Amino acid sequence: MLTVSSLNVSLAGAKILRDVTFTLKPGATTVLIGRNGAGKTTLLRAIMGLTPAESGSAALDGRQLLPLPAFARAPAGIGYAPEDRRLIPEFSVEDNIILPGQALKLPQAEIKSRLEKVYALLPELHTMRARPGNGVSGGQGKMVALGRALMVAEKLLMLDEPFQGLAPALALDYARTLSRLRETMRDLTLLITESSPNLLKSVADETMLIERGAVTLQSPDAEAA
Amino acid sequence: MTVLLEAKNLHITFGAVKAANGVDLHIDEGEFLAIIGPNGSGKTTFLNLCTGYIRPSEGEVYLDGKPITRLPPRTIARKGIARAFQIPQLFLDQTVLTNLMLAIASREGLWQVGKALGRPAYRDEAMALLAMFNLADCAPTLASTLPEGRRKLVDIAIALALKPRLVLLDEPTSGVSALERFALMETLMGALRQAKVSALFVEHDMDVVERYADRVVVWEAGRVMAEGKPEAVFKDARVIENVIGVA
Amino acid sequence: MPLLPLATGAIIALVAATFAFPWLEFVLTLAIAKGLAALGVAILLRGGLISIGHAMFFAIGAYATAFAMRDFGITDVFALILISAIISLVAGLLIGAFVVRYRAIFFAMLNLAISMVLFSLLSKFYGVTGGTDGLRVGTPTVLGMVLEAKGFATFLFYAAIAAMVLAGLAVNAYFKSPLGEALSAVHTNEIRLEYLGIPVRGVLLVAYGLSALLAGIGGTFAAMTIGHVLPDMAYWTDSGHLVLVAVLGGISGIGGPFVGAAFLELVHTLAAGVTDAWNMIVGAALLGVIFFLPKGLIGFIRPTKKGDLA
Amino acid sequence: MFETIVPLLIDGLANAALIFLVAVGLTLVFSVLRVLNVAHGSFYSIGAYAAASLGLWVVGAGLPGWLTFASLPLSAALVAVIVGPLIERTLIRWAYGKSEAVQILVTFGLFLILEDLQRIVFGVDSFYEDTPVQLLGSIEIGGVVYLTYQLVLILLAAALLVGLKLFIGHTRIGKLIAAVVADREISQAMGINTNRVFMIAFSLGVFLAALGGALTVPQAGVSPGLGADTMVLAFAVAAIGGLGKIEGAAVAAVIVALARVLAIYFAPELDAVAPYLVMLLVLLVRPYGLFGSATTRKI
Amino acid sequence: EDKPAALGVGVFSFTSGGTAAYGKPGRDAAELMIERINAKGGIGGVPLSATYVDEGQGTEGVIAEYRKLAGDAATEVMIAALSSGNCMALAPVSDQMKVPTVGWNCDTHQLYLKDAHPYFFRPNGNTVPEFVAYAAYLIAVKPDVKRIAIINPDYAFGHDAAKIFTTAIKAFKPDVEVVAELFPKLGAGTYQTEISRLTAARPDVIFSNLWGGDLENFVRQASPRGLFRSSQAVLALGESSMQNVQIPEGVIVGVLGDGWWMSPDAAANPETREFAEAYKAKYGKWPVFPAMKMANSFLYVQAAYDKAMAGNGGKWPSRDEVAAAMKGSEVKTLTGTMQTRADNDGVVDQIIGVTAKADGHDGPVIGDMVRYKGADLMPPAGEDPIAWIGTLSADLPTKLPQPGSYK
Ligand SMILES: Nc1ncnc2c1ncn2[C@@H]1O[C@H](COP(=O)(O)OP(=O)(O)OP(=O)(O)O)[C@@H](O)[C@H]1O
Ligand SMILES: Nc1ncnc2c1ncn2[C@@H]1O[C@H](COP(=O)(O)OP(=O)(O)OP(=O)(O)O)[C@@H](O)[C@H]1O
Ligand SMILES: [Mg+2]
Ligand SMILES: [Mg+2]
Repeated sequence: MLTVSSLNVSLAGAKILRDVTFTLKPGATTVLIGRNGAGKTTLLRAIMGLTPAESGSAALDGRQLLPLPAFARAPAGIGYAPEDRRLIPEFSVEDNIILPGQALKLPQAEIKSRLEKVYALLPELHTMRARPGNGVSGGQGKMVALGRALMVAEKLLMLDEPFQGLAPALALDYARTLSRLRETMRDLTLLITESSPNLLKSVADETMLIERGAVTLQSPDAEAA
Repeated sequence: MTVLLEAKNLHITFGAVKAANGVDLHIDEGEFLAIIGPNGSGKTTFLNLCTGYIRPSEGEVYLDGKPITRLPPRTIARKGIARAFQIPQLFLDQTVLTNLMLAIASREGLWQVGKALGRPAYRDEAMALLAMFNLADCAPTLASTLPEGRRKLVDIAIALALKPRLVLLDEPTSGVSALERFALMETLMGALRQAKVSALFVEHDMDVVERYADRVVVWEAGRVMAEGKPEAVFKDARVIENVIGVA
Repeated sequence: MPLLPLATGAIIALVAATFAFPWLEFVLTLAIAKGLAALGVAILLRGGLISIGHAMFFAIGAYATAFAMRDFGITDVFALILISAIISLVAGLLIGAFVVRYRAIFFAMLNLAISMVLFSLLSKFYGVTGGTDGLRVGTPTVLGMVLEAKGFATFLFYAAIAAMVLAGLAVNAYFKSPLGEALSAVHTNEIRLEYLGIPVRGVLLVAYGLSALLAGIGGTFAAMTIGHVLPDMAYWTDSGHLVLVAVLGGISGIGGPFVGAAFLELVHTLAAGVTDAWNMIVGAALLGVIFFLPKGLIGFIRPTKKGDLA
Repeated sequence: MFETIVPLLIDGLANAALIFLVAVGLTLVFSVLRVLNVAHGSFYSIGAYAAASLGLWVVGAGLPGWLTFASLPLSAALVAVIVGPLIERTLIRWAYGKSEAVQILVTFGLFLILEDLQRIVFGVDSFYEDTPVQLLGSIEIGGVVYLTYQLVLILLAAALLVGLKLFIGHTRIGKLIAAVVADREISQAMGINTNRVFMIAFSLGVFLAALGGALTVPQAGVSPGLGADTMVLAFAVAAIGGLGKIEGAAVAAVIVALARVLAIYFAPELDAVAPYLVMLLVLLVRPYGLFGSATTRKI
Repeated sequence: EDKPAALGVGVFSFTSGGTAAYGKPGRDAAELMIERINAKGGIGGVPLSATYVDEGQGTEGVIAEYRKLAGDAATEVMIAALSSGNCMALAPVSDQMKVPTVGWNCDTHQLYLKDAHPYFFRPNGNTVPEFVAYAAYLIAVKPDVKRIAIINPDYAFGHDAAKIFTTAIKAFKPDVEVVAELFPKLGAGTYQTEISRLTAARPDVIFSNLWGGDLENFVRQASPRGLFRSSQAVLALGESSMQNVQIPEGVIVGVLGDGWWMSPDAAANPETREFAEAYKAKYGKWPVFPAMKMANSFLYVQAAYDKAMAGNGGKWPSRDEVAAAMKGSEVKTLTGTMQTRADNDGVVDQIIGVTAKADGHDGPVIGDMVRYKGADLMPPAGEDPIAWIGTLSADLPTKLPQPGSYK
């Protein structure tokens, strides 16, 4: 399970995260709510090692993450879908999805079976698997990013504003997908940032509020807005 | 009501995808037109076609009845069509203030030798706009350091700074937190109404659409699937199934 | 603004130095000439464009002077400067019209290619250009006065300083103008510029023409100081040195390129007496500056501003 | 007619082989690191010096002559292993993601330093070690005597081209490299050790450059100032082929080489200009080079 | 004036770049000469102290260096430069700064063509006699020559030589045709294509004034491809590379002047022998002709000072007095005499021969030598040289001394 304690991040001299401290229940889905600029993305990036932390620590199952290089997150079983999708434009959708698998030198068979899982979970990906990464729309991209994260997410899955830009129908699909995901992978821990919480009611076990870089824990039924 | 912008039978395909497949659409003077539709149905592509970023393989776009289909974006912009983007387009290593002042200056054309961009007239107008979206505190920061949501606002402010006749807004509220969404729309729409600017906005938040759109156009696979007043359209079964979804 | 006293101080220092060491007069005139060209390069760097070919305009200005003297018997220094300025400006606009369609590495490469074409032609057409031996440039007259060589050198030194000041003021105003700001904007988001109704290529063409003009004027001064023009003036390593000079000094302001040029010329002359490995010294200095003084040498005396590298 | 066509083609291809070897390294490094390495030419000449020295040592030590063949790739490998990681870790890595200006300047500074270093280490005399050429002897084709070595080079370059294509296009490493090329940050997040990828790619580039230099030694020797000229030529070829495009570099090398050979045969005064004229013409028609393509920004 | 502590000399040569292979011997010779002169008490009791300038840094830097040195009163005389380009550039500067300057190697005939340079002296002769001499020698040994091919470096020196050589050949034998004329750029490195081109042209004679590293590369690449077997080669600067690269026997080579340290006259001069031995001991090679040219230039300077001091009653001469002493001087050198004309251009003999082996000497030598009187091949001052060559009579080669006559 993920434990973050007194994490501080500054960017360009400005303090972005202040003593962020929380623990994610294993197998639970935690939603991180906050207005724009609150620090959601920065928090996830810091955990991923993409933004350097000033002080503090983040540990997954007791294993310290911050000292590790960024590329050591995936092998540790952390899947990450950034808010701005970040697909490899010239790779096909499928190649995008299996990329982490290849990076981790997973055996072909393993990659294959995980890919099947992903397609089972997100059928629409299967239909556009041959399209180039820059050939999918904003919303479709979100789906691909989720699939790619699932490739390696054995312990922790972090989604940055997954619903942003999703058409309501698709957003509902997506929410359902997440619930299904939790059926299939019970011990997977989810951390989802969101600026519009209403869609997440269905999936959230825990809600955290982040304001100007400070996190406050909330009870499941807390009213975010 | 006079027709401002009109698209006739637009077609464009990307590889296998028909991103525009016979689009017919018009927007009247002073109208607020909302476009909704599934992801990948071609909404952004339509905006690209209207602004000359890409050219249709077939069909025409008319402004005031004159074709603008093959004009470059800058010429169309000069004709009074401004755009805010789904992915904000800012001058990342300049300050937010400069971003806006450039937009303002561009109205008078840049070929003004010896005059500074930072002259009071421009500065004041820019600050006023920023204040409107309560971004005043961001004025001196570099655009690159803004969070997603704020970038979105600045992008919209830039579009308004051009004093257009028509703004095209690509998902103005996406990435803007629910907590701020309506506040944003209030200020935005208020400003547009007051300046008598027509608006076409792509939106996924049905509450927003319901509250601010005079008319809704529903996109599906590169063409208009349904059209009408929000309350009417939202009752359409196909729309509910494909776009709004059932919880 | 606080820069004014700094600038005047620097100029006074320049003049004083030449009284202490007369031979500096030559070196510094040359430094200013290079500085003008480097300033041109710095303008393009504003727009995120790096040209590894700008020595070509330096050479164009220089050869224009040489030809004007040899083939058209024009000897007046001001006439020569004017002619070279016009020719390099025209050349800049012509070549610019072609290269502003390109960005990043391709822009760099294309400038490189064109400058190398010029270099090869200058070295090849022995009959016209004197081949790799180059052409001699006599001592021009000043408003009809025939100065003897030493006197003219001194005159040229002060003329160069005047040119430097004028260029500095002009470019400064340009950077502050909407056009100048738009140039920096090209760097980060052309699409947005287009959607503001601004013709990106137009913005770049102005910048390119201006930079060519400055480089050309630098070339004339160099030609008249050295008394000789050579194809090497257009060789790619010289273009590299121009960029080097700009960044060495700092591209955020107008002072940088001149500081950089002075530094380079001094290192060159001082090192050359002691060792042949002056290139190594310059190279090391460059790396040092890039790593430890992202604002360039000028950063010693000036607070950071946007547009600084890295 | 025939008696000019044949030498024309052979000379063209022989030239192309050498040009390709330099350009492909440059283009490869660029495609991965997105850094235009101005010091590339220096690695070329360092490779040449290394090969010459090693060859001379082999001969001097009275070892069998055929060993000099081995000494060519070996010296290139040595240079790559020693210089590659060192420079990548210290200078190049620092320049990643910086503006083109900074990158070009960092490598330009490196270039200046390396040029003088070579002069200090190897002096100003030209080195020469042509045992391989002697061992292979010469053959007469169409009335012109050629070094068998020249023909061997052609085959070698061809083999290298195929090898590289397979490596990049069809191996796991190749895929990872492609991913890193497209988006460093996300590649890390997906578990790719980008630093390793960079170092491999850069060292491979150094190796190719050094190999090019090493292979010229037997037929051309090496003297000071080789680096600078080689550099521009590599630039031109890489740009013509489309930066980062290996097959592009190959085609471009052939075009440029033929252009030069034609010039030497029919219009000697155009010899030096030829590569750049070709470059201008090509880029006029295809702004991103023969095999290059613009990346459209999604908005 | 009273004597300074030291006589400052600016010495310019190529010590970097491919050209250094030729320029370094010049510099080495300068150092050795200074040692030797200072060992004998310097010039008029004043020791020489040299500042060396690398011409490899490009003409611009060279001029800067020259101005800097000239601006410093301690530097009283310059020995500059190796390259014709630099001499052309420095001559006007010398007029300006009024420093007596000795062009120790550069030999373009254009130097004094347009304007006079009162302070610039070039006592080692110019391109016209040098390459007319080769034409004469070639006709003498190969009267039936029909097809000639030329491969010269792509700058003034190469182009001038080509024009002079062909004009002279045609004057001597009008039916000669030039079947190929190539000008690879300086430091080209590889010449494989050029070699194919030359072979394909099937010339009787291949003339080249490539030099330094270029010459060495050309020879190394051409020999295995049989170029020197199929055609008679003329390598004008061959002697300067004979010790670095194996030039096949029978190739026509020379020293652009009389600077062949083993020539009969030179051998007869004990000083030359000493110098050569000392040079070999110090640098491991025998002094090639650029070394001799440099050495001779120092003797030229020394002579000028002696003459000047003799003229003004032993007082230390001013720069002007030294320049005046150089005017029209005739100086005995290690290898012959340097005759300075009124226009400050020099007249020296031309030694040409073919590569050969000599027992008792380690390394190649020049055989079948001829020594042409400089004056016989030198166009009169003020006359257009090329036109003058055109007027040479076809039987001149037969009137001149014959190959092998110089023993
Ligand atoms: N590179 C940077 N340099 C300086 N400040 C930065 C940088 N990136 C982000 N910031 C600042 O950090 C704060 C948090 O940004 P972050 O992107 O984490 O917010 P967020 O909660 O993800 O907002 P949004 O919901 O809009 O994505 C913002 O105030 C932003 O200005
Ligand atoms: N440059 C492009 N190259 C290839 N395919 C493209 C390109 N741009 C758009 N497409 C395709 O065209 C279709 C429409 O894309 P568009 O961005 O217009 O969708 P959208 O309606 O804006 O979706 P969203 O609401 O998610 O933004 C998508 O399927 C997308 O894959
Ligand atoms: Mg965010
Ligand atoms: Mg869209």
